[in-house]
Amino acid sequence: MNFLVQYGRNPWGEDILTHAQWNLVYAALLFGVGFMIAHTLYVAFWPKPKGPETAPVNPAAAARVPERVKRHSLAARMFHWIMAASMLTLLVTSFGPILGWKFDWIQIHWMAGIVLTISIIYHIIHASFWLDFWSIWLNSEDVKEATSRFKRAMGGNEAPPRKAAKYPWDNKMYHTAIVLSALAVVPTGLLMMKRIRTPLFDRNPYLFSDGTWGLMYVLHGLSGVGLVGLTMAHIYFAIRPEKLWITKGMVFGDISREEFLKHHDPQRWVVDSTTPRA
Amino acid sequence: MAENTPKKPDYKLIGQNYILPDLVAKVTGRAKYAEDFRAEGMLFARLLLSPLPHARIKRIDASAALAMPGVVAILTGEDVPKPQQPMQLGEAAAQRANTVPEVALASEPLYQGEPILAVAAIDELTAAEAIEKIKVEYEPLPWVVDPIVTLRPGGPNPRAEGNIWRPPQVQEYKIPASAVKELDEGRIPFLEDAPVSWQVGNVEEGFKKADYILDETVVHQSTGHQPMEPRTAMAVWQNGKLHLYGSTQSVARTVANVAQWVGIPESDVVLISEYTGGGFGGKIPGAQTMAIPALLAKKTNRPVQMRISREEENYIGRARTGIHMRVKIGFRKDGRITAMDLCAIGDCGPYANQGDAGTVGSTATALYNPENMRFRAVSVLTNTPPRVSQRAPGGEQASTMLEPMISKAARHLGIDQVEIRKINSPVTGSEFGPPPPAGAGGGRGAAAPAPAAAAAAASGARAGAPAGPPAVAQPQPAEQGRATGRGQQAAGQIPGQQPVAAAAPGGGAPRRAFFTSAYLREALDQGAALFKWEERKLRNGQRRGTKVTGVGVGVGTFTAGSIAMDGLLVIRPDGKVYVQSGIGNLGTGSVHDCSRIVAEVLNSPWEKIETVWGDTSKNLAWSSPQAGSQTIHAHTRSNHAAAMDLKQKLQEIAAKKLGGNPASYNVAKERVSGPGGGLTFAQAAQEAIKLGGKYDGHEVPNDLNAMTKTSAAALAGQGLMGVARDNYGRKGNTQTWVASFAEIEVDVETGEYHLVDYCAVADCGTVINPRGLAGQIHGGGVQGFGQIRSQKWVYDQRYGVSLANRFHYNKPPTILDIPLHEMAWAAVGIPDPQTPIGAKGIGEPAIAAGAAAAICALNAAIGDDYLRRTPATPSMIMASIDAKKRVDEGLVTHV
Amino acid sequence: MTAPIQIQTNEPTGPSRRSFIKGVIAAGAAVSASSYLFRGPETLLGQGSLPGSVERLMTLNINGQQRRVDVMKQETLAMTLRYKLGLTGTKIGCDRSECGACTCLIDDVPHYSCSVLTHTVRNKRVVTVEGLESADGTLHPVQQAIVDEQGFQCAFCMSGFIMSTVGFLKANPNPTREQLAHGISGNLCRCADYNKILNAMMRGAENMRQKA
Amino acid sequence: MATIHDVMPAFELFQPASVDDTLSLLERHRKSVWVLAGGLDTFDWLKDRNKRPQVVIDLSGIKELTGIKAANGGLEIGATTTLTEIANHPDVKAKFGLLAVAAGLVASPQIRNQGTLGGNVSQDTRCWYYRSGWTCYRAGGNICYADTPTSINREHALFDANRCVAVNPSDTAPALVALDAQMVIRNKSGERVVPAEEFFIGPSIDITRMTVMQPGDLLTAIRIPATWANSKFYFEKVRDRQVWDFPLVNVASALKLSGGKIDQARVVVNAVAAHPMRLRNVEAALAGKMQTEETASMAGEMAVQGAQPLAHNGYKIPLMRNLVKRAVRAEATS
Repeated sequence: MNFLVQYGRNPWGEDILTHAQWNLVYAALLFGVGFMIAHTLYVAFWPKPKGPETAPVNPAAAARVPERVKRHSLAARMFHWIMAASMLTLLVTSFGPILGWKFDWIQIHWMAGIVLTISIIYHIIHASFWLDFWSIWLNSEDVKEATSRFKRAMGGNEAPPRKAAKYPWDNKMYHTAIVLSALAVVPTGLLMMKRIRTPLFDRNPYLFSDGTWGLMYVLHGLSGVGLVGLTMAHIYFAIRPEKLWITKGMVFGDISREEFLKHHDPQRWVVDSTTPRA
Repeated sequence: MAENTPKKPDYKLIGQNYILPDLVAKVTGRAKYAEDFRAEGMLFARLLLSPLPHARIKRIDASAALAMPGVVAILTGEDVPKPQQPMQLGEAAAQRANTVPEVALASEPLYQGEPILAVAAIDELTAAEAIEKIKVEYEPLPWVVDPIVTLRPGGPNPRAEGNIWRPPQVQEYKIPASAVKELDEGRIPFLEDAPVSWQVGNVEEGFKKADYILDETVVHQSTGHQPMEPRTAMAVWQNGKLHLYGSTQSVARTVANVAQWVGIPESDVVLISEYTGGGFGGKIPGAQTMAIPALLAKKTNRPVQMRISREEENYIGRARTGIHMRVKIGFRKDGRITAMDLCAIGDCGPYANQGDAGTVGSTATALYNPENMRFRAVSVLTNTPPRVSQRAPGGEQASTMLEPMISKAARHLGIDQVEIRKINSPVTGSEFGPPPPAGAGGGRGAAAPAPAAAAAAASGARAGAPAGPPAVAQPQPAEQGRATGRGQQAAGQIPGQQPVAAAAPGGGAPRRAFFTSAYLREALDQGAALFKWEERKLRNGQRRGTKVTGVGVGVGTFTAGSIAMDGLLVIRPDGKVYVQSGIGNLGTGSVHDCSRIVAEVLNSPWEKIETVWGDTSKNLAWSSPQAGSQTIHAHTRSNHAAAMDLKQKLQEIAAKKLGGNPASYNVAKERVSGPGGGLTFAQAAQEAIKLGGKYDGHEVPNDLNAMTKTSAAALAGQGLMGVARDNYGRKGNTQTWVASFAEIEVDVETGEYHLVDYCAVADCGTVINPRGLAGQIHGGGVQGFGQIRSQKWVYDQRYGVSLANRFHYNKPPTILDIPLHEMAWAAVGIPDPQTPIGAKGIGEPAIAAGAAAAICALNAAIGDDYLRRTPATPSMIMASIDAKKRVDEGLVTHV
Repeated sequence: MTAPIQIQTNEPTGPSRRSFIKGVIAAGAAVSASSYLFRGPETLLGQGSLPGSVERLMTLNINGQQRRVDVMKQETLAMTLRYKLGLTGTKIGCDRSECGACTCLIDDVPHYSCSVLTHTVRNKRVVTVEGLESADGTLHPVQQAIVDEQGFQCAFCMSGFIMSTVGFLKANPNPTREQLAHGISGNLCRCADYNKILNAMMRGAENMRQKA
Repeated sequence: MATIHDVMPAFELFQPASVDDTLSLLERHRKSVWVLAGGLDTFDWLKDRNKRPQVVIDLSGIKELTGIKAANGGLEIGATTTLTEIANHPDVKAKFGLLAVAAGLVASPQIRNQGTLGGNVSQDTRCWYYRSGWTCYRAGGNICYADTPTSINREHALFDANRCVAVNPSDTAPALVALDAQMVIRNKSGERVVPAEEFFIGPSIDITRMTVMQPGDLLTAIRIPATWANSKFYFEKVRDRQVWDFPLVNVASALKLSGGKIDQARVVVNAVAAHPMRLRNVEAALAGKMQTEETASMAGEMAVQGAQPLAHNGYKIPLMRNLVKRAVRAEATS
């Protein structure tokens, strides 16, 4: 296990978990870079599946798609960018020093952590009551789509998958991954603030047993390391030409009718101009 | 003035400085201490210490260690013999079924740092590496390092059986809920149901008579003995006998313990301890850990040395009992103490009942002779290293904690500091301590049937189990070990520590203990003169820049000597007188000082006296422990008795050989001479061998101790033997006092302070060796400064582990902590009427007086209400001066 | 009281069982047999040297004599003196340079020999308490002063104090009591007999001045 | 695995004769190498078995690292020059008495005879939790045992505590900062000169180190510029015992006076943070003021602004305040 975690010794001479193995950061970075290269090569050289990429959409439904389609409300976008900013800050402040960039990181780190937490809470509430909550979660459709895409990529001749609903399956997968790592990193991070000096509450490193703390630090570290990879992948996709329209959408909030019809199935993502939803 | 040798009485040698016979060996480095011996094929042992304050050892996996080349053997608690009852626990052990005896290697460690196994290897490095390869599985058990924490309702207990000593048992005791509020407010409550509880007179009435009553809570820390020489030991088995090269304070008194610890007959133990690098109570009868090299040497059939590191010494090297005490004292306008009500909580560590807390009560009566006195004490157990007697056990705490109160009262009442102490000081014959066993006075202990209590206490005192409760009459130290032939001493116990109620003549109601002699007033007067008290006291509060001066006086007292030991002398044909002494040699010089009496009685040159000591194969006499200030008293007496016997035999031999009656022969200058001419000692020795019988030791008195008899038998036929038990008897208790004076300068901007001057005067009867006495008076005094200045223990409260394991953390006093010009001293020098020669012990009270004088001077400078804890560190003083009120750690222990 | 401890041991059959033991030698005699740290291939811990590192076999200049010794790289001077050269006058009180019992002179300067690697005193003059007495057995003036004043009690700290004093007096032959106290303040005496120690050492200073 | 705090583990020992050899050794054994100067800090770590380098490099044989020589108006002191030599050196005493006094107050005579200036400034903290060998923040762990509801932290930090509350125990460090000393550091890739003030770092920057020294670095010399030569100096160290003990708080100051007026001042306090604290605000406030009791009190008050006491070190606030006061009064210490 020692490639994953670090052990230390407590006053009773017991071995206790202290941290994730920080060399994993390099692994994460390598993974990130590797993934980008692999994916770039894949897109560039992998034989495209025969026939149309996706199933045709219902023209009637398509006809109802307006000129511009609202993809993200201002609220949603604000959340995304605030979260993105705090996430980047958190990653830089945590792994910068480990990679040799020495500065007073801890204050910035926990403050960014607070921002992230608040934005996530906001997001959960917002998504549950104002957004189509389920639109971001994977469902059976996505699984089918994914498998068919895979088989086609492998040269199988399946029927082309339908165009995406509001969120393409890979989008949803990413969201799921982020949610999981957030679940690990945020609560542990908040509790770890009891071990440092903050104006928020009294420092009490003895809140939990050495073992429990150890697990928390490891969990926090591992998910943090994971987030390095995820973030890199995310940024990579955000700047890939064929995905730029999504990025623009996240900046300006809406996409053009063409972009919509190119990527979405108006029957899976109903944007009836009469019943606009976002 | 540095030395003040008393004029009277008129002796030739006694009272004169002389050169200690062992000094040249010491200055040249030839003197061998325990760690200086080597044996061919010697193995080295290292210890594995418990990292937990209390745990059960579930499993030990030493396979990896034993697989290492060079590792020879491992020793665990399983291999250490369980002590036979009387030895560790006294005959009353039967009643003490739940008492855990301390052994060399614990199976259930009761404090962090307690040894749990040892490894023997061909070199120390291998042994150390082997220790690291050993896996021990512990099951953590409830623990507590602070006596106050365990006494609180719901507080954890240090041991399954409970948390306090209620002799003969360990029980659970929690402070009544009603009293918890007082604790929370930082006061020690008066505990009605304390195990030790006695009253003389009626304090309530006494307080009614008082014009001024003070009521305070004071805290005294635990301090390690920290002798310079750690308790290293080396063992060799030769022809079935264990030769143990160890570090002990008392040679004669250690043999039986080693035998018990190793599980062999006393006759198979040869103990070698010629030089001991200090003990201060921590090595009174050796150390349990001596058994480890002994048992490893047996197991491996090779010599084994176990070098003890300073950190290990810090854990197993013993410490002074820390005390929390509630002090309520009532004074009349004239300064006389009408009532004193004390409640002391003592921290004993996890094992034996160390009696310091109890001793505080009797010491208080010996210092102030209060008109009415009530005393209560609890000995609390904690998971910290075992406490044993440390120089003036309980006596030092009493002075350090009470003297500042007396000073405060004196200032309040406008009475001179020296005067108030004289007003309250006891005199020859003054009674002290608890009421007599059967007497009235309402002490719980008093209810105990005297004989039974005495028996229990006898064993107890010997056993290092309870020294208290004081209400239980203790035996005369004379009784030490007589019951079972050679007596045993568990680590650190000082016999005779408690006042002894004398059985009244004619079987009437026994009388309360009283002093054979007491000249504290004289000591105070001499000290005041020596220190120029009258002019110096004017300096109190004087300010020089940021420095404020304070002058103070402090008194200390302690029991000062046992009786009824044996003296064994042989004049060999070489004409020399050999003093066979079983005393230890830890630097006080008393092993040699006591031999001076022989030269004095025989009126012969000191050069002809050879002291034989430090090796039990050299046939030594049964001796007092080198502790409790007993030696000088016990062995000036026993050597006097033996010398008188020798003198008489010389006269008889001369009479036989040269005619006339023995009385007409005079012994002087290595000769016995009279009407018929004379014999040299050499000739007399030859004659004695011819005559045999009592003269050459083939017949010896019956009342000798078993050890002396064995030694005498071995020496029989080698010359003229003088041998006797000290049967001089004694009315009362022998007690010594020291009055000390200190001038201190405190920097009120930093809290730092410096001793400008110090002097001390002792009432210790006849002075034997002035320079030795000076060393005891000043050495003790400086150790006292250490108690109030800097020495401490620090424990982490979350894990119960010790933090102050280094000298720069636990801070013993340095040469720069003393006044930098020569310190003065003096002795009252009035002989004690109850002992030939008239010498009383002096080992103890100087530390108490030194600490008291220094802290009183400190208070005089900064004010009476800042310091209620020791050590009085610059940090504490700084914080208090800045806040203009007392700022300290309250009742929290080990900070 | 406690569950029996399971002990897992594969006790090796004790090596070289001796039928008898030549009694104990007060160290100083030939005790290289029981050298403190390392006894050759018998242990794992023999160090194979890296190129360029120090040679274990070395010559020490102790009390004016050249002594050949096999010294471990991590061995301290105190250990070499006590366990390899039999010079047990040098004591180990704390082994952490905070008690002074191990004080020796290295090129006339007092050092804590517990905190000096033996390999660092190659080509230096080491003097221990055993080296003060002159050949005819005359005590060093400081030693004599201690005898005359009965300085010290248990004396475990004494050799350290003597070496500190001798070293200090070489540089400050005529100190005041206070200067001397500061000069030898790096030595601890738990008997706390400092007053008598200073008396003795002041007398030692005087003895030395007279001798000079 | 059990622990034992005695008997130094075996290591490989090198005794290079030159700095260059040392640097290549440092490079070659980068992973597990320890530099040995006086060894007073080193041996604690090794004997307690809390640190176990495979290779130890003894600097005692390197001539170029020792000695005190004049250098453009100031002094250059070799890193392995002993504290005794510094305390007694005529030039140091004459021009930079502050450093001589500080060096003379370190530990004990024997330690000063062996301890080096380089070692004294690069010594590790004395926090007894950290020194116990437990894995605290400073030891790469995730906890500070010294700042919990039950910790005993009388010796710990008032300022700049960041997770770790340990303090820098050096006596010479504040003196060097006050004198604007320059630390000369060499490694394989060359030499760099770091001002003393920046040489010491707090836990917020690097919680496992107390200085900017990185693996492969060697502190070769300390340069003291002429800037503060012959100024009015003051050094005081407050401790429990007058020998061996580390400071509870110490202060080093240098004042340039004209008449009763303070033209320029340097005031540095140590043992209140993980690095010597240069009190820039105090220095600024002192400039141009008369050297009076009022000025001193003002400086004292200002010095302790922002102090965050722990459970047991509150006394350090008045102590530091008073020491700074005294530093401004700059009367010779008795």
